[in-house]
Amino acid sequence: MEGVGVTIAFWVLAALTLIAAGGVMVSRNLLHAVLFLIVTFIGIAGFFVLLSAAFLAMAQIIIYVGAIAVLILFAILLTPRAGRGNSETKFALPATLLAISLAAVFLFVIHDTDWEVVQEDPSLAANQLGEALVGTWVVPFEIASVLLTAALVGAIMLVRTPEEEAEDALA
Amino acid sequence: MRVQFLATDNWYDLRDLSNLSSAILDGLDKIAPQGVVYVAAALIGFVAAFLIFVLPSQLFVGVLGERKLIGRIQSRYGPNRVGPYGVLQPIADALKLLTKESLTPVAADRLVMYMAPVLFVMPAVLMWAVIPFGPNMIFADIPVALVYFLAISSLPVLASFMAGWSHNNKYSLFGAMRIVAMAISYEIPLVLSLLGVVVLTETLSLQEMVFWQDRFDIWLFAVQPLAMIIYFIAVSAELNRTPTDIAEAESEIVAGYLTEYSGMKWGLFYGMDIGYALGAAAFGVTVFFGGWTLFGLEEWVPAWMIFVVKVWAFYFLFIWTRGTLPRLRIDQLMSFAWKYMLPLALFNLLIICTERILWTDAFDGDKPFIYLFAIANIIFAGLLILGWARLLGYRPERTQTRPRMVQEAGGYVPVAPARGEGR
Amino acid sequence: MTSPIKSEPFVINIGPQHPSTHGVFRMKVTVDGEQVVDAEMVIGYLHRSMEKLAEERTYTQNIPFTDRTDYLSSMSNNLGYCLAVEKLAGIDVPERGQAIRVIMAELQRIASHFMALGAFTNDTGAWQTPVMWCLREREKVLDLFEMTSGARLTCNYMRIGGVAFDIPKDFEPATRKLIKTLPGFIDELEGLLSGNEIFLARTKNVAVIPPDLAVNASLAGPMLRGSGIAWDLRKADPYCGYEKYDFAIPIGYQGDSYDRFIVRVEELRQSVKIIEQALDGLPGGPHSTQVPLALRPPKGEAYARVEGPRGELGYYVVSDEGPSPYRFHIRPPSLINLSVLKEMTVGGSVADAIVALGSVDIVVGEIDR
Amino acid sequence: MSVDIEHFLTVGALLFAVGLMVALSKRNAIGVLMGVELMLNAVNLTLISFSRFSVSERPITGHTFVVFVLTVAAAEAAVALALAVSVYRNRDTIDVDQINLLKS
Repeated sequence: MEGVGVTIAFWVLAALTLIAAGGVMVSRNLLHAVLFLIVTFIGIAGFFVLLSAAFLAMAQIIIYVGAIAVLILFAILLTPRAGRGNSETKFALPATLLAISLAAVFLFVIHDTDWEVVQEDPSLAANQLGEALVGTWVVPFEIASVLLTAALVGAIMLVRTPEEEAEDALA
Repeated sequence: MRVQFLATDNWYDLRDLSNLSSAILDGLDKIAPQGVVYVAAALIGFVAAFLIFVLPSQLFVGVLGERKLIGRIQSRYGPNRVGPYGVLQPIADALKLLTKESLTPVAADRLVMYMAPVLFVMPAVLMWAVIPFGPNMIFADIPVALVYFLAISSLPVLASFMAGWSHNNKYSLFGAMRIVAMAISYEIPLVLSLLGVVVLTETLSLQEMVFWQDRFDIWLFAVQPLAMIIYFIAVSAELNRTPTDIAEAESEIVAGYLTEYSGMKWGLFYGMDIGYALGAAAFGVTVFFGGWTLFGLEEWVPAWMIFVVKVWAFYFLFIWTRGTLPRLRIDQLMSFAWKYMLPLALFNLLIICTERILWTDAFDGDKPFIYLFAIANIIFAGLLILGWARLLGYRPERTQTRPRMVQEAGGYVPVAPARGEGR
Repeated sequence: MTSPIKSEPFVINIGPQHPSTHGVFRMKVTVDGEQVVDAEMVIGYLHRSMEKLAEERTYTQNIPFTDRTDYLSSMSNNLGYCLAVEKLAGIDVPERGQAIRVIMAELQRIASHFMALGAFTNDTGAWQTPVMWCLREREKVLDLFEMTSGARLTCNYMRIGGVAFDIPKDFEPATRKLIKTLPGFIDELEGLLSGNEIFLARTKNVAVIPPDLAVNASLAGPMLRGSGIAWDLRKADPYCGYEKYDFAIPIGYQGDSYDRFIVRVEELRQSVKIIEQALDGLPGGPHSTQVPLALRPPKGEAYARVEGPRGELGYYVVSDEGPSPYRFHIRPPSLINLSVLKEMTVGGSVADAIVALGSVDIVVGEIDR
Repeated sequence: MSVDIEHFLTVGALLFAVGLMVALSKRNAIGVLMGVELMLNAVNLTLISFSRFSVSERPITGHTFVVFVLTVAAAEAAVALALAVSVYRNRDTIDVDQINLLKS
C-alpha cells in the first residue's frame, strides 16, 4: 500500500485511535471515557476503510457508535448513584505490567516473522461478503442470529421489575 | 450502462456541470504539480454541491420557505418585514444568532457542551458526499453509499445526547433520553425499508439506483409504496420533526436538549436540523423518486435542476406534517415503531424478495413485469396497512366524536353501552 | 429476589415560566422516569387582592375589577356581579337590557372557548395551527365588543340595572354576518381535530374524571359536563330570561380530555343558536333603569351565579348600608376545577400532565384574584 | 513511504494491550465492559488486516469473522449491561470490588 495519502492517513488514524484508547484509561469522568471510546470506534472504522473493507467500516459505525455506545450511555444513566468516577481498583499496577509484557510479546512476534504478503488490493465488495455469509458460512450465520435472540431475551429477563414479573405470572 | 449522452466536451453546456469541471481540471492538471488536481476537484465539488445547492436551499427553503408556508397554513403571512417579501429573513436570523451571547451554565460540563454542536454539524455536511446531483455530478460515488448514509445519520443522535446530558438541567436530560430511545427504535424500520430497495436494484450505490430507475422507467416509490411510507415516517422520527418532535417538545419539556443553548450554538442546531431534513429529503428523492431523472426530460433541462426541485417538493412533505399534526407521546411512538412499523417492514421485505426471485427466474428480468409488480405492491401496501391496524385492535368507528345532547339539567346521565367495546 | 426498582424520582418544576401553563401557574411534578408520581399546585403569583380592594370602592366602581379577574370572559363576570347587586338592592332590569346581556354573555363564551380550544391543541403539540385559526375567528367577536363597549378584552359594559349604552345600529348586521359564518368554521375545526388519529391518541383516556369525583369536587362547566353530568346553570337556575331560549346541553361520555374538548366545541354551536334567537326577539324600550350613583343597598347579603365559560361563576356581596360592599367574594370556577389536578395527572406521563392542565382551561387571573 | 501489515498489526496489538489494561483495572463494571469492547475491536482490526494482506484464495473469510465478532460483541454488551443494571438494583453500586458475595 504505497502512496503519500495512505501513509498520512494511517499515521493520523493510528495516533487518533491510540490516544483515544489511552483517554478511556486515563479520563476521570466515566462519560468522557465513553466519548473517548466512541472516537476509538470511529478510528477503527477509518482503518477498515484504509484496508478497503468499506462495508464493514460503515457496519462498524452503525453497530458500535450507533448502538453499543448508546447502550453504554443508557447503562450509565440507569445507574445514577453508582458514581461517575472512572477510578482504578488496586489491581491497576499488575494489570498495567501484564498488558505491557503481553504487548511486548505481540510486537516481537509481529516484527520478527516475515509475513508472506500480497500487495495488490483484493477489492472485496459487499456482495462477496453476502455470498460468503449465506454460502460457506451459513451455519455460524444462523447460530449467530439464535445467539442474538438469546441475548435479547436474557437481557430483558435480567432487568424485569418484580411488578412486571407478577403481572406476567397472572396473565 | 453509464449515461454518456450528456458528456459533450464543450464546457458551456450547463446541462451537466461535469463538462465544466472536467474542462477546468484537465487544464489545471497540465500546469499544476501532481497532487493539486485532487484538492481542486474536491474544492470544485464542495463549491458546486454545497454552496450552490445545500446552503441556499437550507437558508431560503428551510428557514424562509418553511416559516412562510407554515404561516400560510395558519392563515397568516410568514416573515415579510426584512427585505422584499421577507427574503432577507434568514440572513437577519443568522446575524441575530451570531451576535447573541451563548451562555454556559455554571454546573454544565463545559467540554462536552462545546463539542456537541461541532459533532452535530459534521455529519450534516458529510451526508452530501454520496447524493448524486446529476449523471456525473456526484462527490464520492462509493459502492456502499446507502450504508454510508445510514452510518452518518446515526451520528447526530449521539451529538444531541451529549448536548442534552452536558447541560445538567432536568428538561434537557429528558430531551436527551427521549431522542436516543426514539432514534434507536426508528433506525430498524428505516434500515429494513431501504433493504427492500437494495434487494430489487442489487446495488448499494445511489448512482446505480438512479440508473436502474432510469433504465426501467419506473420510480421505486411506485414499486415499493410501503417502503416509501415507512422511510418517510422513520426519517421524520430520526430528525424529530412533528408528529414525532418529542425531543424538543416545546409544550412539555421547554426546548428539550436545546434548553441551555443560546446564540450561535443553538443556531447551529437549528440550521443543521434543516440540513438533515434536506439531506433526508435528497436521499428519499434519489432512492424513491428517481433522483435527477424525469423520464427523459433530463436531456434538456439540466439534471441537477430537476433534482433540486424534487428535493424541495419532498421537503414540502416535512413542512406539511409539521404544520398540521399534533405530537405523539413517547410510549405511543415506541409501540408504533415496534408493533406496527417493524412487522410491516418485514412483510414488505418478504414481498419484495419473492417478487425479485419471480422476476429474475420466471420472467428473466424484462420490463413490463415491473409495472405488474408495482400495481400488486400498491394493493398489498393498502391491505397490509389497514389489516395490521385492525389486527392491533384499531376500531376507528367506535370512537364517538360528537357529545350527547340533553335538553334538561339533571344529574348523571349513564352512558348507553356501545355496540361491543373497542380497544 | 430483585428488590423494587429504585430509580430516583426527581422533582420537575413546570414552573411559572413555562410555555404551556396558560399564565403564571406553577406545578411541582415528582417524576419517576416518564411517569408522574405526584403533582403539587403552587398558585398566587398573580394575586392582586381584588376582594379587599373592592371593600373601599362604591358598588359601581367595583365593576372594572370584575373585568380583570377572568380577563378572557369579562362580560360574564360583569353580568354575575351586576345580578348579585341587583338581587341585593332589589332592582329589576328592563327586557331589552336582559336580552343584550344574554347576547353579550354568549358572544363572550364563544370568544373564551376559542381561546381554550386553541390553547388545548397547542398543549397536545399541534403547534400554533388550530390556535391561529381560533384566534382569527375570536378577533371577529372582539370587534363586536369593541363596537359596543369600546374595549376588546376588559369591556366594563354592564352597569347595575342594565347595560352602559345601547347597542349601535350596525351591531346587529355585523352579528348576523358572524352567526352565518361561525357554524361553517366550527365544523371545519371539528373536522380537522376530532377525527385526527394523533389528537385522539393524545387526548382519549387522558386525565379521566369519574362522575362521582366530578360531583364531589364541585366541578362546574365543561369539566362537569365532560364527565357526563347534565348540569348547566342556564337551564337549572335560569337568569336574564334564559328560559325563553331553546338550546341543548352537550355532555361527554367518560370525562377524559377528549370529552371536554368536544363538549366545548358543541357549546360554541349552542351559543350561536342562543344569540340568533336573542337577536330575533330583541325587545324595544330602555336598555337600563336609572340607579343612583352612590347606591346604598339595604343591609343583607346576596349570592348570584352565572354559567361562565369555565363553569359556575358566583358573586357573593354583603352590604352594611354603606356606599361600598362590606364583603365582596367571587367563586372562581378555574380554581375549583383545578382542585382535581392531582387525581388527573398522577399515573400519567409528563406529556399527559400538560394535556390535562390544558383540558381544564384555567385562567390564572381568576385563580389568584 | 509504504504501509504494510506490520504497521496494522502493531496498532492492533497496542489497542489490545490498552483494552486489557482498562478491563482489568477499572473499578466500575461499565469501565470493564469498555475495556472488553476495546479488545474486541483490536481483534477486528487484526482480522481485517490479515484478510487484506494474506495470501489465500478466499480473503473474504476475514470479513465474515469480523461480522460474527460484531454480533457477539453486541449480544455480550447487551447482557453485560443488563447484568450491571440488575446488580445495581440490589447492591446500589456496580463497583467491582464491592461485588464479592461469593468470597469467603
